[in-house]
Amino acid sequence: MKDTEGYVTADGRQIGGVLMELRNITLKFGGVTAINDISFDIREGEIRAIIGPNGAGKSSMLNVISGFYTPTEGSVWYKGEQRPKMKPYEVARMGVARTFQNIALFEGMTVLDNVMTGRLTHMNAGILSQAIWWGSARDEEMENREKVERVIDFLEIQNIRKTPVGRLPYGLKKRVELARALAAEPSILLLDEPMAGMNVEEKEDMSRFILDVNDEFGTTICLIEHDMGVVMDLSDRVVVMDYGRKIGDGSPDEVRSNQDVIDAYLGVPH
Amino acid sequence: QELFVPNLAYRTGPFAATGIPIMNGQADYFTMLNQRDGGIGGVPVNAEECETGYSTEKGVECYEKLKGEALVTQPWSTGITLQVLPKTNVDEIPIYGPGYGFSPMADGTTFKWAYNTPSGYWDAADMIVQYIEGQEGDLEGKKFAFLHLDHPFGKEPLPVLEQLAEEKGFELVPIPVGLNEMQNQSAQWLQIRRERPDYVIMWGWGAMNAGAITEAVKTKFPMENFIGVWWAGHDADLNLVGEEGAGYKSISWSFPNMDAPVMQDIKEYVVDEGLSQTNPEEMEGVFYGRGVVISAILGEAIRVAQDEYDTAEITPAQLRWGFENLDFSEERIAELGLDGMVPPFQTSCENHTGHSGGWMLEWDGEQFVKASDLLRPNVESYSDLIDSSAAEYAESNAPWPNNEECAATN
Amino acid sequence: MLRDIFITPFVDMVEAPDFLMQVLWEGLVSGVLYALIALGFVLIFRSSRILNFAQGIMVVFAALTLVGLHAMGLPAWIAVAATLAVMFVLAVTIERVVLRPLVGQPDIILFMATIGITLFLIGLGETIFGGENKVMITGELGIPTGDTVLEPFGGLLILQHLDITVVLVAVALVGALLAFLNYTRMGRAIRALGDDHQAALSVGISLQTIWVLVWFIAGIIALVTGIAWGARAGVSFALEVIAYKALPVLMLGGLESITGAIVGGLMIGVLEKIFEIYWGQPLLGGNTEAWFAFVLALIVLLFRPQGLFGERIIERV
Amino acid sequence: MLYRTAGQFKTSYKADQALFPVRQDAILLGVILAFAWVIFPFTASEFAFQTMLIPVLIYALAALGLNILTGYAGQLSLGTGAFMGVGAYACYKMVTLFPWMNPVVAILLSGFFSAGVGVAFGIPSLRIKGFYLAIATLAAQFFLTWLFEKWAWLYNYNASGAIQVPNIQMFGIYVTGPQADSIVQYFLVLGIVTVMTLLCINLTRGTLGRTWKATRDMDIAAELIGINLMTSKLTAFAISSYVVGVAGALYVFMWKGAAEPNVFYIQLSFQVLFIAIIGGLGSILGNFLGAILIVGLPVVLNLVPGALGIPISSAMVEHLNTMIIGALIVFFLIVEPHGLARLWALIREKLIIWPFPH
Amino acid sequence: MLDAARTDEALLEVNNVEVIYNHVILVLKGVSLNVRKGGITALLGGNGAGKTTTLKAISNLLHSERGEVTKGSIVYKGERVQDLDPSALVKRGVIQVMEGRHCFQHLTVEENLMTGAYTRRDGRGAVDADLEMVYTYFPRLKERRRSQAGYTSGGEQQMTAVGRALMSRPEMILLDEPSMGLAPQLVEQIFEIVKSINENEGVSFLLAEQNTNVALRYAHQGYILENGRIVMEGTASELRENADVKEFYLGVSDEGRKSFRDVRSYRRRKRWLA
Ligand SMILES: Nc1ncnc2c1ncn2[C@@H]1O[C@H](COP(=O)(O)OP(=O)(O)OP(=O)(O)O)[C@@H](O)[C@H]1O
Ligand SMILES: Nc1ncnc2c1ncn2[C@@H]1O[C@H](COP(=O)(O)OP(=O)(O)OP(=O)(O)O)[C@@H](O)[C@H]1O
Ligand SMILES: [Mg+2]
Ligand SMILES: [Mg+2]
Repeated sequence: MKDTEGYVTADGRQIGGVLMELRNITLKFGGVTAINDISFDIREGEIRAIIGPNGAGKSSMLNVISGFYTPTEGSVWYKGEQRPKMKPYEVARMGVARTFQNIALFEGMTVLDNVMTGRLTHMNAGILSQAIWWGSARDEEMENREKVERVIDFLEIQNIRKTPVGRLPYGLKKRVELARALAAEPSILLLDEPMAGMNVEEKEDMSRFILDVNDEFGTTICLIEHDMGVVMDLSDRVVVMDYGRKIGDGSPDEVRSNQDVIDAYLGVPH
Repeated sequence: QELFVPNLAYRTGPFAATGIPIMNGQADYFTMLNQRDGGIGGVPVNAEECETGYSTEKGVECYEKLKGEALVTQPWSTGITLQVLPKTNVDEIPIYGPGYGFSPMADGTTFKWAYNTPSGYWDAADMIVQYIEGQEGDLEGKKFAFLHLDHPFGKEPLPVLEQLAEEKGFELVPIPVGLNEMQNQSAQWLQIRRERPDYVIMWGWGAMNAGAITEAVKTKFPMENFIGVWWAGHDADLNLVGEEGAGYKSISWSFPNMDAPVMQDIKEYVVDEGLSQTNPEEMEGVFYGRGVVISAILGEAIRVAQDEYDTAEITPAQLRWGFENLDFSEERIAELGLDGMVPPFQTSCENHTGHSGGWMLEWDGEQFVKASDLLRPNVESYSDLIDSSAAEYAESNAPWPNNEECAATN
Repeated sequence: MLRDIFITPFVDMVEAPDFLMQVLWEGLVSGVLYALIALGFVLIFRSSRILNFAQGIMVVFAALTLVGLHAMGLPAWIAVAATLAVMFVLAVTIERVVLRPLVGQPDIILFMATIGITLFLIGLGETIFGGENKVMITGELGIPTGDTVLEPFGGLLILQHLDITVVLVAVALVGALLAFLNYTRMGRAIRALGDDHQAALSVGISLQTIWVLVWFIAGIIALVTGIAWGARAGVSFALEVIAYKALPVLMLGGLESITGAIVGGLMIGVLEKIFEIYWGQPLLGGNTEAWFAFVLALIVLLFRPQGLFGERIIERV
Repeated sequence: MLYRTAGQFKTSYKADQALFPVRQDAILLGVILAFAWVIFPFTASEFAFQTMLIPVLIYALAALGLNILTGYAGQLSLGTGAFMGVGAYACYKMVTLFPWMNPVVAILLSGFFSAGVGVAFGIPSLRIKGFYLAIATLAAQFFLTWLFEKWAWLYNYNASGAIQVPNIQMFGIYVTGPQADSIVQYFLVLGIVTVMTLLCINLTRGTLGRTWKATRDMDIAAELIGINLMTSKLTAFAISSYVVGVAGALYVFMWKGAAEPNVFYIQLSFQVLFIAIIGGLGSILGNFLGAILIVGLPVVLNLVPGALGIPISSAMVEHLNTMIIGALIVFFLIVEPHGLARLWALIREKLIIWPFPH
Repeated sequence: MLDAARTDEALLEVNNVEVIYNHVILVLKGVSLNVRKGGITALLGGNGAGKTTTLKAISNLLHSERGEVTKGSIVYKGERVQDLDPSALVKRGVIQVMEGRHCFQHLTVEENLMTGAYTRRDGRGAVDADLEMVYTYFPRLKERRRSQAGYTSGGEQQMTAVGRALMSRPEMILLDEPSMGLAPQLVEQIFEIVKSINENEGVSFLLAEQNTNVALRYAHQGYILENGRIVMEGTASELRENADVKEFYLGVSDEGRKSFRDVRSYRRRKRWLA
């Protein structure tokens, strides 16, 4: 279904055209081949999942998308044109935000500051004006603070606004990380195991956030997750990787019934 | 009531090795005076020390702390001297920097409050060259390596040496030693070996001397052609190499003479009384003796001032006059019991150094012995230099008060 | 000008090969001496990511203790043993009083703490031993003095027996350390510790034992270094500045690597001498040794950010 | 109940981002400023000015500069001393080349030279990290001080080989050189330090500050969320070196009055690093607390035996001092590795919840 | 048959322990629990409940995080252990697998596993045997044995961490979130491994888990921890049946498991908080 006008999901959401496309990506580290000639696309407004056994190359794939790894072969296409070799921060400024598998928050800063960093790509007041805390810098600060506060409310972390993230428990850190990514108002959001280390209750919250983000802001989401329940319920389409190869791609149901996938990953059919 | 002459001592830090014997000598002399004749003019001397560890900041701290009561400032490090020097005109306390500090201080007209009696670095440079000339006759085409600490102190004599090189036609090769390389001078001595100089003149300080002397021995440089300034004439440094150092020379305006009455008195009244921190070996050394001489000069200045203003408790300003009217004649030296320990000299309003001259000391393997008669610097040859750099200093520190009364006398 | 830079120096080298050899030898020796100090740093850094600035003062302290004890009448070798005992006590105290409470703190904090230790030891040392310059008991320890004079190319090459000994000792020391780190259980534990205190604790590696051990070994190295340097220029607190010389050596070789320390030491020792003699003194007014090592290390790091033999810095997300 | 923050509600983000959201902090600061501007100057003795007030302020400023680089942007620097030197020499050249130049202006301008040098030596930080980066700054340290020795033009070829601060007037009052009064210099220093501190506070709490902290805490993540590490690090180097340079100029012009190259040796760098770390990396207040401890304390300690009339040689006092300072550094690191500032913060937290233990 | 393996004597007793971080943050407000010899005890609870803290309190890893046990006692085999240093505890057979895959980045996977055997004195042979055992449990590790742990995937690091603990042949393992970041069948696998070790070698487990589902299937005892307090305890089966546990931890309510798509944003308060 490589048409440009997209498709309609089971629950009737209209999915747009191809937003990002990965063509024949291969990624090698010395001997290891982390990704082996993989192609797939991500569409406007859809929730795309990547699953696969440990060490399959999922995180590496996200790193390729966000420009942290440059693929040994293959190309990344964004909004219809091929993306030149970019530094990660340039990619981020093009509207790609992400969270990390091993939480990568700025431990020394408060939750608020962490989320504010998400907005740095939108802030550009001059040093002087910042130094005297007047004019553009100050207004900018206020606007962005308001935007951030909206995200904070949205993720229900108001009460820890001023706590240094170093002190937060794992689960909350994950949420703060999501907040930071959302604050950037990305056009595509990459989530690496957002629900690892959470109990059902928290997973439910997290799912709710992801869904809301998706349909309130229409943000395209690409997530990696090991909890099949979550993946199957949330995602519109799923890519399955194993040993760096793509062994399946399609709607949850298609994937669920794909024999290779069952053997390599799911084990007992869910 | 007492005469308060504090000393900005440095018994700690990288230069402590040279500091300690001098400080002991200085302290013991005054203790001796207090013990023997109850001080000077009947008033006991308080020679309290304020430790600087040779650091400028501590030095200034001490200066500020003491300047209230102090009769004199003995800054000891060039750095401290340079910082305190401009303040003296305001605070009106004489600076006493025997044989160190800033050579142009000789010009009393400009440096009203500063004294570097009995001899300055430029004198030293001149005397060393004189001595060599005495040995070699003509210096034309000779080559001298000038091994010096890479630091204002080390560069001090350069102007005079360069001037002399001009006149006498010898070649001067300056070789700097970094403050952090003092321990390991192989590079410098390799250069010396390459340059093959006839003589090595050393402006060394602290750990640098030991380093240089050991390297000289290693590289088999003829010791008798190796001459240091007076701060490079410390027995302990030579003890490192002992016999192998025999022949090494150091110019000096002081000489340790254990037979001199003053030393006897110190032994009797201080050391034997257990009032001293020194030890017999150290006492026989050059630096201890020099400490004694330094205090003796200071004491004399006080006495002169007391006589002039006939009051026992003098003021800094009066002491200044005392410094300015020192007369270390042979007789006076004998009276003070300093026989053979310091050359005769005189200070005056415009001559704050005295240019006493000095002896070339030589290490004979166990100790330093006099290797020459009294050498006298011919100051005329660089008096212009003194005036010009003094003037330059005054000018860069304008407004700078000159000492008018002396300007009048000459 | 260009001529002085690109041609004259090499002409000089060729014209006086014996002198060049002397330069190389001197460079080699100082290189080894630098390496000795660096070794102390490496070991401790490996086990705890602490850049132990106190190594410099430990050298002075060890040397002074040795000389002091001997002056008190102990026979040379007994004095050595006693000094080692002192260094052990020092190691234990430091571990107990300083390191243990600071487990898991940021590198810079621990670095800072070692500077605190340095100050403390300076004060303590000066109180106990006083500031005078002491003579190292080279003869009593039976360290050969004197020299051998060779005449290569009809020139002159002086080899100090002392220097030769130092080189040999250093080589032996390095060999021993390498063996210790790579072929013992302790060795692995030490590396593990450096990576992750918490995890190391959780698998039952005892910081206490290992830290005392490495600090003690560092103490031994300090003593050797102290004897070597002391024999050259006497023992005084001025010796403490040599710690700075170790830093570029470390960075050049790689903070975790024994091999790096020795290779880095030699490189710096030799190159800085050559540069000083053939370029520094003629063209730059001399004393370039003050900075050459650092600039050299900097240039190398630009190409290998972890130093020549250092562990690759792992960057993952 | 001193520190009752409850009941102080913020109704706007503006209010929340005001310099001192908590009233008590503002009051406390007011008191401190009153002391600094009014009480001290009119009660302090010459000794106090020269050995405590002025140096503490200057060192605090230097530490502040370093803290921006090391504490906020996480780039370890051991070259502070040399950068201070650059500031000092630049200032010296300016006032001697252009005698008409207003000294304060000169001091502020001299910062730009050190900023330039700082950036130059900061470039390696794009590749080199952690302790390895220290080498870059060490190279700066040793190369620059060597240059101060060798490049006679810097000290106008004068015989002493050191720089001497000339007497310069401002509005008919001597502000530098031996003729200047300590109190005048104190007020000048205080003024400059106050303003600089204010600017730095703003920078560190704003966009730039966040960029730096992000770079410090996790540079990879920072880059992945859109921070350009190069600009982040280089601005840190530039601004830090600027502040340090100004501090250096003050150090010589408003305090020492003369300086040989070796006052800018690495010992100075460490001195400043002490202050920054003991005070607390990543804190502004810390620099002042640290300076008081590291600069002020030894002076006091020196006075103690005399004051108590303990018969103890000044050399011994010095030894003990060194030991005590060393021990104190370790002690404070153990009590609170994040420095005096954090210690204060903790006390504050306790005050807030006081009288309840948690 | 499970009950045959375990006795009712308590191997580890934690008596109303209180933990404070940085002198101000009170995290554990009197936690008491005990682990039966040869039993598998699950410690459940939401984020920030204090599971990790509890485990660290037991294995004495707190003080390097500036946290301290201010009240209560921890008794292992009748011996008060809270003042021992961690290594001493490991020697007594208690080892912790830390949350969030703390591997030795620069050591290879195999070296990492070997450090696990650091405190063992029973000879190379035995150790190698166990190494093989670990590899049979986690084939993936065997493939990556030569690569530096820092460069392995999240899951691979998790496996390394667990494997490392097994290498020390402990009597009791504190597992902090073993299933985190593991693929589904691996999760099952890990718990199978836990189970077999528990049965075959009689090793007791205290595991902090978010994945209540699996945890309660394998555990014998269970404790539920919520912001620093034990709010519920009992045998696994009891807990599985509890309505609240069902709703909040198992995600199944009376009308069976509901899809994550239609979770209600409003939910009734937990009874024990009421
Ligand atoms: N920088 C690197 N250097 C060397 N090997 C790497 C690097 N990054 C990843 N790998 C290898 O590539 C493979 C894929 O790693 P990746 O992190 O993408 O796995 P994953 O799919 O995220 O697994 P998990 O679900 O456990 O996180 C792994 O075997 C890993 O060891
Ligand atoms: N080093 C620390 N300093 C201050 N507070 C801390 C620290 N570590 C943890 N905390 C606090 O202790 C509480 C419990 O943390 P802990 O990690 O034990 O929870 P947890 O049950 O393990 O959560 P998770 O399941 O997310 O790991 C959290 O609220 C956290 O804020
Ligand atoms: Mg992954
Ligand atoms: Mg946890």
